[in-house]
Amino acid sequence: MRYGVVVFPGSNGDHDALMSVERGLGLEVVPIWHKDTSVGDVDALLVPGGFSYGDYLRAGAIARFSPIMGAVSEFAEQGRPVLGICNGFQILTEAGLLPGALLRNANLAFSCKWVHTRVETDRTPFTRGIDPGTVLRLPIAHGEGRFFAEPVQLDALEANEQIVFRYTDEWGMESEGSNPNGSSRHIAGICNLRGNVVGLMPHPERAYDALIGGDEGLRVLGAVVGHFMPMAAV
Amino acid sequence: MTITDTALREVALTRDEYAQIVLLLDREPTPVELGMFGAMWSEHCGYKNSRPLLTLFPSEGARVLQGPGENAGAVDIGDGLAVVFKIESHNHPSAIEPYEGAATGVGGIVRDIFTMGARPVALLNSLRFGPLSQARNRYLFRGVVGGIGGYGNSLGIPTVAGDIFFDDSYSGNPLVNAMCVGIVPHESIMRARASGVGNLVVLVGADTGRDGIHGATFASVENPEESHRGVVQVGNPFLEKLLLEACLEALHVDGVVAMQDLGAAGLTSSIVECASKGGLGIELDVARVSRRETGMTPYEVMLSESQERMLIIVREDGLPTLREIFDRWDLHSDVIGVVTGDGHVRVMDGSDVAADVPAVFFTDECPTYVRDGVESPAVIAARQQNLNAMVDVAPAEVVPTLLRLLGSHNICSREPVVRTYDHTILSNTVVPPLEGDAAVIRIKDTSKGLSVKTDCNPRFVYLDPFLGGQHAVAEAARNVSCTGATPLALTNCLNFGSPEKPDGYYQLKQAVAGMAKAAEALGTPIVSGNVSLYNESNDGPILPTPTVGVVGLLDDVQRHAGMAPSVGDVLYVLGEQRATLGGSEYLALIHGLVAGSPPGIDLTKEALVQSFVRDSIRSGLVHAAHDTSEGGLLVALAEMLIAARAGLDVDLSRIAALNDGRLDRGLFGEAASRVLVSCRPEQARKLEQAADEAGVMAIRLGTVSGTTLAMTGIGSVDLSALTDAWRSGLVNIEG
Amino acid sequence: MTDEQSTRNEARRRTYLAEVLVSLKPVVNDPQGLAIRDGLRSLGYDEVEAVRAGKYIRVTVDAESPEDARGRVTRMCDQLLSNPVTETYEIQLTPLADH
Amino acid sequence: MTDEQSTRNEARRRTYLAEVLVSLKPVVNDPQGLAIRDGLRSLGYDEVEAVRAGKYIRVTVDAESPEDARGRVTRMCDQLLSNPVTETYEIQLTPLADH
Ligand SMILES: Nc1ncnc2c1ncn2[C@@H]1O[C@H](COP(=O)(O)OP(=O)(O)O)[C@@H](O)[C@H]1O
Ligand SMILES: [Mg+2]
Repeated sequence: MRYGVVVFPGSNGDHDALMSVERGLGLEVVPIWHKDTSVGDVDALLVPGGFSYGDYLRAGAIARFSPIMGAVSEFAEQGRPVLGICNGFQILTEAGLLPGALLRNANLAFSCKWVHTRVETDRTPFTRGIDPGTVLRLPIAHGEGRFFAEPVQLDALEANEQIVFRYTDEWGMESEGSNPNGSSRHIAGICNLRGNVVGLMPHPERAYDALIGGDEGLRVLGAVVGHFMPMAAV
Repeated sequence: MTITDTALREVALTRDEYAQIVLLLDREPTPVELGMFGAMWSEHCGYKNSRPLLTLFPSEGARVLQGPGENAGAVDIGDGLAVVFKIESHNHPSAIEPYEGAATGVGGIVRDIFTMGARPVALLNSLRFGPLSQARNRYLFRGVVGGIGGYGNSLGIPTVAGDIFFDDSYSGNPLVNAMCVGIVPHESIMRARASGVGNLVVLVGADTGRDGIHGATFASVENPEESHRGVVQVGNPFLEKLLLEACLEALHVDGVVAMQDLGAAGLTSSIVECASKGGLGIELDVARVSRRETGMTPYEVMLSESQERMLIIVREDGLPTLREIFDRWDLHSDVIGVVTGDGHVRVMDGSDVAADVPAVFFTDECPTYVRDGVESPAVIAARQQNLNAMVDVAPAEVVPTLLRLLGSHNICSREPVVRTYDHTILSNTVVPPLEGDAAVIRIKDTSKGLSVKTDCNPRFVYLDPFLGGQHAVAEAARNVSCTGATPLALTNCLNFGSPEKPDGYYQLKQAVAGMAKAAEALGTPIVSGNVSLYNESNDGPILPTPTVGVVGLLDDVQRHAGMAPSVGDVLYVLGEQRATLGGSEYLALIHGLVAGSPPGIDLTKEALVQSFVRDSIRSGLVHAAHDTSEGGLLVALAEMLIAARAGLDVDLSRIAALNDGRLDRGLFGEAASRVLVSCRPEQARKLEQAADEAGVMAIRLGTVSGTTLAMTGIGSVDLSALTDAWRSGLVNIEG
Repeated sequence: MTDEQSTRNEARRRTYLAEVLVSLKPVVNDPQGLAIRDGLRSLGYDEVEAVRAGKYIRVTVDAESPEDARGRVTRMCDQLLSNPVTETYEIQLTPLADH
Repeated sequence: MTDEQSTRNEARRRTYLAEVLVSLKPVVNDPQGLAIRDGLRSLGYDEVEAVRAGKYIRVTVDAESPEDARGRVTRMCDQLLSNPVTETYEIQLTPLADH
């Protein structure tokens, strides 16, 4: 299988995304330029982190209108796997491919540290094969990661099994102090109704090697391989 | 001569200097020329006071590929790669507008690195503020930290190390020094030397506005708040990111012969540097410069310090490819001029000549001043103060004193600052900030790693500039050695008060001499640097602060050390066992004194201890190391235990005995050449033997275990109390 | 369009300043507003009851009439300048110089 | 102050909404405004001539009179809400409910 990484002006997580897929997973991966109008021949899309268009106005607000976004939406509508990380998550919410919004962290400060996130569902291509309840240690690095949706919508997200990751402590508990940005209901990542589009604030693509602090991000990035397995088997 | 004093003050030139300009030109300068001379002959660009002193620095070495004189230094790290690095100040702009001042400081140093063709891989920052008890200092602190993070995070370059220090003298005159480290294959190193008559001069990046006009001169006068107040520069990290990517591509275009960023003194400085380094001339037309504002004069265009701009010199046949790259990144590329053979910098405004001056007049003819320095009697008196007369700390006071030191702003955890800096981006960070004495990053596609740190204890420099200069170099290098890396080379930023005052000049001269001596002794050439003088406010000059940045190399990045021992490890203190209270944090915090002679430093011993620590880390004997700096042995020990989340039973009587029986000196006194290390218990004998063979004194402190620090005959304290004290220092800096 | 018509249209064209005020919806937490409120109170402004922080965007547009200008800026707000999930907006229009 | 006086004063007290519009000074570089302008133009809004980005802060204060309210908010602006080095501000005042 082959990953595509969408590169916007101001993206800065593209390097890590490419490296983690290529070196961490040993999979093929290609960058996709924001001015292109086709995603080309790829099986999964990764929208990386960074400060697309400087994050001016609102994170992701300007990037969602890039020429490539039409193709990204189409890819998503076909039910194919799309993963938005950090700024990529913000872009996907701005584009309406994911519900809710990401607001300034509750403490108003950028925050870079390793956190724990609990996998809530294995129904998405990026959590396939990971037992719900599994705790992954991943870094965060953002200033606008407070997930917001109105209470009714949050209830719907829960009911529809759209919450994919929650911030917890290392034992998987949503304890006081384990929510790094004030997100509603500790939400770290969600998916669309269909489950093929996933967004999360933590950075699996920066956790692909024990030497740099951890490799548990590979489980998220690699889960999608299993997604294609049945096809490969046919 | 018709020139008025006001006109001269505007460009910060003296009447003598003006006379010299007239003599050189054999006529009066035009207004644009005068502005250009003012900028180029400022301390900031021309190094009028520091140039003669800087020749003292050793700048050569087997690995040095590029020493001072280019945008940054370059050092060979094997595998065909070079590390490119430099530190630079943005003190004056940060005093006016802390967020933007610090942000544009980061932007400027990053441009210096990619101008050399290197991809930036790490940022560091060295900060100095007045006490946070004052609202203005809190405002500056928050703004500066915000700006550093804001710009660096957005660019996607990890901020991995630095240092922060507080002292009254920085109230109203904070120091913001930013360092950037990049990596480049040898053959891609780019220089800022114009070549090829007829080649085109292309300006790329941001539009030019009236930002920061007179920034260079403004950095060279006292009390900037009251004198020149140019328009505050606002940085655009988004644009810089595009510029960075586009320039690193442009580098490979056949026909690109030079790159030069636009920093202080904007277009003026870039054009002059490129022309004079290449021994050629440049003719440019200001009318071709894209503007952000209407009605700008040639003077304003030539002196604008608008950020995120770059000058590229390219052969005509390379232009289309170059343009294609910048178009793809949505950046404009304006051909503004051409390289000429007459050695003149000629500024046209359409068909009018606004300036026409041989480039070397701006550079080689810049006057230099060698002054007489005299040490301040007050400093001599402070240094000579007899500290032996002081009452020793009572055993019962040791724990409360330790807790106070751990919570003091100069010692406490930098976590609240470091959290706001992205240190994980680029997926190279092996030892992140707070987890080691210096940061370690890996170099992808090799087995190697780099270790980086900035340091300077300004109190030592104040009390004894020659000794303090040596300490700055030794401490920075020691921190790097504590990760297992071999210090390769240095960069430095000389932050001082006015050199026109005899005691200020004395400090500068002596500190430079001390740094040179230590750099020589430790085999670490100084390959780049920056000078920031006139750091004075109404309350007087800052403490002299020659910040040193060190880059070290790990051949095998897997074999590195952090500062956290494991439970069960045996702790040792290595090297110098006699400490000094002079200039210590203990003396300042507990006794309110900045006095005494700073610790002596035996550079041979320093080199020995550092190499022993490195070797022991490489051989796997030592797996955690931490040098003892502000707060002395006990603070360093506590910091290691906090990192280990474990306690220790220790008998410190031998330490006290080695310090004439004084507890204060033994536990809180400071020393060079002293490092705490930990090793597995089964290797303890081996480490002791190795130390013995190397001639390094090693005192066994005990085994890491439990949750209290228990000191025989002194008392004990819970790890949680130590941790809380250390963690709380910079939390909740409000108002 | 004839030349005459185009001249007439041109004559009516003007530049307008649209001041766009973007606010967070009441249901959205506003830590920044709270921080400003606390900051003001700690400076002694006890009379401050509440603070909400939003964005102020000045857009200078070329349009045929005030209605045209408002229509255009409204579309800009819906499309880009505000996020309907979390924000509301208000537009204040002022005609500037004639063309 | 007698009780009666204090009651009279109380009676005059009101809550005011001060809408503070903070702008960057015209000569200060505004990367955010430039990015929004370019964003709008790339969406086809060629009629956009310029965009400047600023802050919109809604402060609800308790004051004795409109003048009193304006005076207080002006001081807040000078002290905290705006940065005199780079910004200017404007205050729009609306009386809210009586006390
Ligand atoms: N401004 C800063 N930015 C990033 N890291 C910092 C900064 N200041 C300190 N640090 C980090 O905090 C740790 C402790 O630094 P410091 O107190 O300077 O140590 P030492 O006293 O050993 O020199 C180091 O890892 C250092 O790199
Ligand atoms: Mg250290």
